[in-house]
Amino acid sequence: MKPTTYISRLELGEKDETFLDSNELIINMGPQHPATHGVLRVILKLDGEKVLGTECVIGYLHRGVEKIAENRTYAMFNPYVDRMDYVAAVSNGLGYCEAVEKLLNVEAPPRANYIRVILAELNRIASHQLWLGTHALDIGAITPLFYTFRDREEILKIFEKYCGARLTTHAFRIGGCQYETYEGFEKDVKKFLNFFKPKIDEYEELLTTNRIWVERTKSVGVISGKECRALGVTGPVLRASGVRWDIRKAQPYAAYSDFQFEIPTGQNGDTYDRYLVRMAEMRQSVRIIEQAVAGIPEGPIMAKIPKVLKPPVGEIYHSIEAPKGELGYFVVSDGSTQPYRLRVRPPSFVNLQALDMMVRGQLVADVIAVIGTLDIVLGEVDR
Amino acid sequence: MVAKLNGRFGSGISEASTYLGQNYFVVDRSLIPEILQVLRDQEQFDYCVDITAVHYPKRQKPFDVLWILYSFPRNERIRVKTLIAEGESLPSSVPLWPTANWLEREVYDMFGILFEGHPDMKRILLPEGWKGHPLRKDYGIIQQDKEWVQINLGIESGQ
Amino acid sequence: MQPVATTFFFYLLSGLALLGGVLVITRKNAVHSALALILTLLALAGLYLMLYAPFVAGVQIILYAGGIMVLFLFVIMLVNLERSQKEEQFNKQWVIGTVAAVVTGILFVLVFVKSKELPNLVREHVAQLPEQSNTQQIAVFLYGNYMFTFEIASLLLLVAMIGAVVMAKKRI
Amino acid sequence: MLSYITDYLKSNTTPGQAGNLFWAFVYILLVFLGLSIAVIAMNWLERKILAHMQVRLGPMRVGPHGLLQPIADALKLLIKEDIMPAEADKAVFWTAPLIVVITAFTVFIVVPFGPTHAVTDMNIGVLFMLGVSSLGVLGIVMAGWASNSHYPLIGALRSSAQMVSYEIAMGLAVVAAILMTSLNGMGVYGIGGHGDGTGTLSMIGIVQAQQAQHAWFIFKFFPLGLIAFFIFAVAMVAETNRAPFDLPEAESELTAGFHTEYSGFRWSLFFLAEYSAMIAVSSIAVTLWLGGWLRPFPNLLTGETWDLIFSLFPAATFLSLALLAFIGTIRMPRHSYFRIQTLGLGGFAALLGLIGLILLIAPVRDRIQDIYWFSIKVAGFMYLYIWYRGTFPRYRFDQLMRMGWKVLLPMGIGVLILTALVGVL
Repeated sequence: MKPTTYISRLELGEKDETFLDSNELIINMGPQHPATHGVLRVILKLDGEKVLGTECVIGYLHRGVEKIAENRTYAMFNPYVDRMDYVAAVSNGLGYCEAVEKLLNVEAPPRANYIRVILAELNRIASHQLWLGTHALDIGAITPLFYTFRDREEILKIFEKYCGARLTTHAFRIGGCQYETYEGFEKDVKKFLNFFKPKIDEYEELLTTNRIWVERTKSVGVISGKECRALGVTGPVLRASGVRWDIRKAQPYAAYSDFQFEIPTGQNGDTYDRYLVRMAEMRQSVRIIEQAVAGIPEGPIMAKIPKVLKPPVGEIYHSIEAPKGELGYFVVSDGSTQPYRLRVRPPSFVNLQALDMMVRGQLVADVIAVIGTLDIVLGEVDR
Repeated sequence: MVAKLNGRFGSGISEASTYLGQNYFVVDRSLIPEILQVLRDQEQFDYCVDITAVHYPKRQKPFDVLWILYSFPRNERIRVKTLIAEGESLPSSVPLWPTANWLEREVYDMFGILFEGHPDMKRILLPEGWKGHPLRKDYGIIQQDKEWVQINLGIESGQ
Repeated sequence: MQPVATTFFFYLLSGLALLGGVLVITRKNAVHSALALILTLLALAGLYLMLYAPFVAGVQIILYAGGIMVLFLFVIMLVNLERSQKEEQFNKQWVIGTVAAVVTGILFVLVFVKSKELPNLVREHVAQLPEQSNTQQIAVFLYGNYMFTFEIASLLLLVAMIGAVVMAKKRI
Repeated sequence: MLSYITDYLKSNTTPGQAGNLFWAFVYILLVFLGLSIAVIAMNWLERKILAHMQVRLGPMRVGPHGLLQPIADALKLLIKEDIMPAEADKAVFWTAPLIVVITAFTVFIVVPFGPTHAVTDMNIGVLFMLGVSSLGVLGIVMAGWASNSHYPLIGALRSSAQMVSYEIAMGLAVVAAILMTSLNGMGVYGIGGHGDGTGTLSMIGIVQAQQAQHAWFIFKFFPLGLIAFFIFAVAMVAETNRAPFDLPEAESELTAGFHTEYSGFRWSLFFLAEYSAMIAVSSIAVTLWLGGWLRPFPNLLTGETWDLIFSLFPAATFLSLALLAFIGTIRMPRHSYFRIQTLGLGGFAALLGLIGLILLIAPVRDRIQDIYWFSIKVAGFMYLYIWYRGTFPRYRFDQLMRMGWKVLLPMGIGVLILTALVGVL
């Protein structure tokens, strides 16, 4: 038996037999490629440098997270969700804990919610920093990567001090938080905010008015608000297209209804706007954290929940605003200690689908820029 | 909205209720294309959040297929659920929401439910040529397509 | 500067030029042909140098080898080569080709033999340029004596260029 | 035989012109040696400077401050397995790096490090440099095609299109500079008694023209010279495939572009060629616009005292470098683990100091001055190259082409015409 080979619909097209026009090229980008942010494989059909069509081949990092969930108890599955979007592990954990809490019909105490918000927003900043560094690297600016990594380090230090882990934090538990904040947590966060605010200006100084950066990103990968909705694209990509929609505002969860913040939006829906939106989002996150640190209430950090979690029979869909977009958990309980079915609605997976639409008719270099601007994490795409 | 839909489709909607503040319908399979169309065009559910399925092997119609929809103007979510039997297929909703493309492919990949009229119905996360659909309850957690692994990866076992 | 081993270099360069020329027409792969053509052009540039015409040699390298041949290669790489590789290299008109080649060869030999009898026919009409200021002399000739001819030639090239653009471009 | 060697020393021309094969050979060796050292130093400097721009340290392990890192890299590349793709066109794959490296080195025979410090002075010097360096693109195209793989092919296509386009703008800027050698009857040959007012293409002649006109061409007909220089400075970055014009080897798009399939020694040849090509084009820029080997402020700071002060610069540079290395030696940790490194750095400091002291001797001082100023100017360009790389994102292909054809080319034509006009008036 022969090995199975992947047949792309791009390869099935009619072969052009004319003499001078026969320069259509099928290029296989990835799964090992410096700019695909992991093991994404994109099959490109090119006319010279122009992209005629793309097809994403994913699944190289598929670990069957949803299947694992069906074989673990609710509490045991909690650390697994960190491994999906590993650059925003806190958000994953937040979404999962809140979904199960909803199913159990319990609510985390206010102090826990505030801690959750602080950590989730710090994680949003970290995620956007990583995005900025790699996106700039893809477009050819190698320096911002090191700047963002230097500053992201400070966030990871706070995570480490809080829960002992830097990347896959497993910071929250169903029903609240496991750990009380450590001595000096608030001081550390404030120190970081004061340190970080001028750094955003530094990033912007490097890129925002840089001629080449603007030329490389303006009108690249344009997607309108309507197309975003049709394609299910959420997060900063949707907001850059002018749709003022953020789950933190639309359907507030955790303690987000307590805070004043704005939803930054763009107008053109191009790569440059998405860059600006994410930069503005970092500033808004700083604003949220400032308020949360100032107003963090005293009290318990864990709700009263039974030792063995047995949610009543039923289904629940809960979604949060992860750094990449709407991260949803659909949990079906059959009354046992294990989820009967757990479905993750990953933002990266759905956003990646827009790639084909966004790069058609543009150049190879734009494919790189668009993959970067979609901010996908393959761990989440493949699960 | 529920009343309006009830009046229009009558007995097709076997259940319309709320659990923990989330609305859902259970709809007959034959009504699916129509009700989705109505929800999108008349009730402004312009964003298809997710399409997924649940497997209940002991039931006569073992699959729940769900559409989770969201309406931007109404800021409201809704779940549409239908029950289908083994081997039964569903109409694809790609014409309604292009985002359904990959979501339906994933449902096919994981459960083996076919969607008619889908532009490119093939596996998405698992490799082409893999046998079995892992999210079915009868597919064990350590089960794998040994033959595929041996041929394509050249190793005895993937575990 | 005194020339060194003139004869040796002449035969070397001529040999290379001939070899390149033969390779151009015998290679099946169009890219190989183009590379052989570059060899010929470079060898010719060397011959120009030996004729104390460094400017011509430089122009030969920069324009032909560095510019035109790169564009040739560019086009060859873009088009589909598989078909041209399968095609018959020497087609049916080899009889006419041979006759033409023989006639031209005889002509060359005749000129070579007779040139001794036609006194100074060639030598008189080749401008003898000093090596040191060869480039300057060319400039003086080109922009002084032959200014008008030069401008007409450039105009012709411009016309040809615009024509090529008009023909190649589907829409302007 | 001996007189054959010593006679040259009394003459006042380059060995090539004097027809002295022995000294020409010696000069070639010297240039080759200097170039190799320069490439090695560039490798270390680029990594170090780039690292410091990016808030990191760069190589620190091999030798003090990673000074021996380039040597370690070179060794690694030499003993690395040499891989040739099975589907590659063997002969072309084999020759491509050779062509690239040979053309990159050949151009240096006309580079004037001083009035007599060149292998030879060609009548068509600039043309020779541009022509031979334009042959380098052939090697790149061959490498891309012979690899028989998509990424190298696209890299080669990009490279050929880019180089051919930018050569035109570059050529126009060069012509504008050459025009300046001949204007107002001030051409070298005009001064030398030929009286026909023609300019020169000879590299040495161009610098001598700047000397005779008492103006570096960058300041000539202000701002025309500056614009021409700017055009050249942009085009030369594009010619050498460096950031922000590094599309043929755009890492994030084409993995490594035309040399994706190359490894080990063959790859190092490309690397070597890239850096020597950078030095070569910088030399052209220095010769044409920045007065070649002439010292700065020739008009402002005249007189013997200033001459003496400027002639002390090379020694001062080496001595301060030695001082820097010496301070580094003192500040090395006293731990026995660092003993060898400390000794090495101390030795390096001593070597630098010794060179500095030798440069203080009067006859050496006078002879080395030209080379020093030339190298310093080229080094400035090298630093710019690194700086660009640390700062700029990469251009997209259509933007690159637009820049070449729609911005630089019209500018070049304009500058050329204006220079001619201003010169005649």
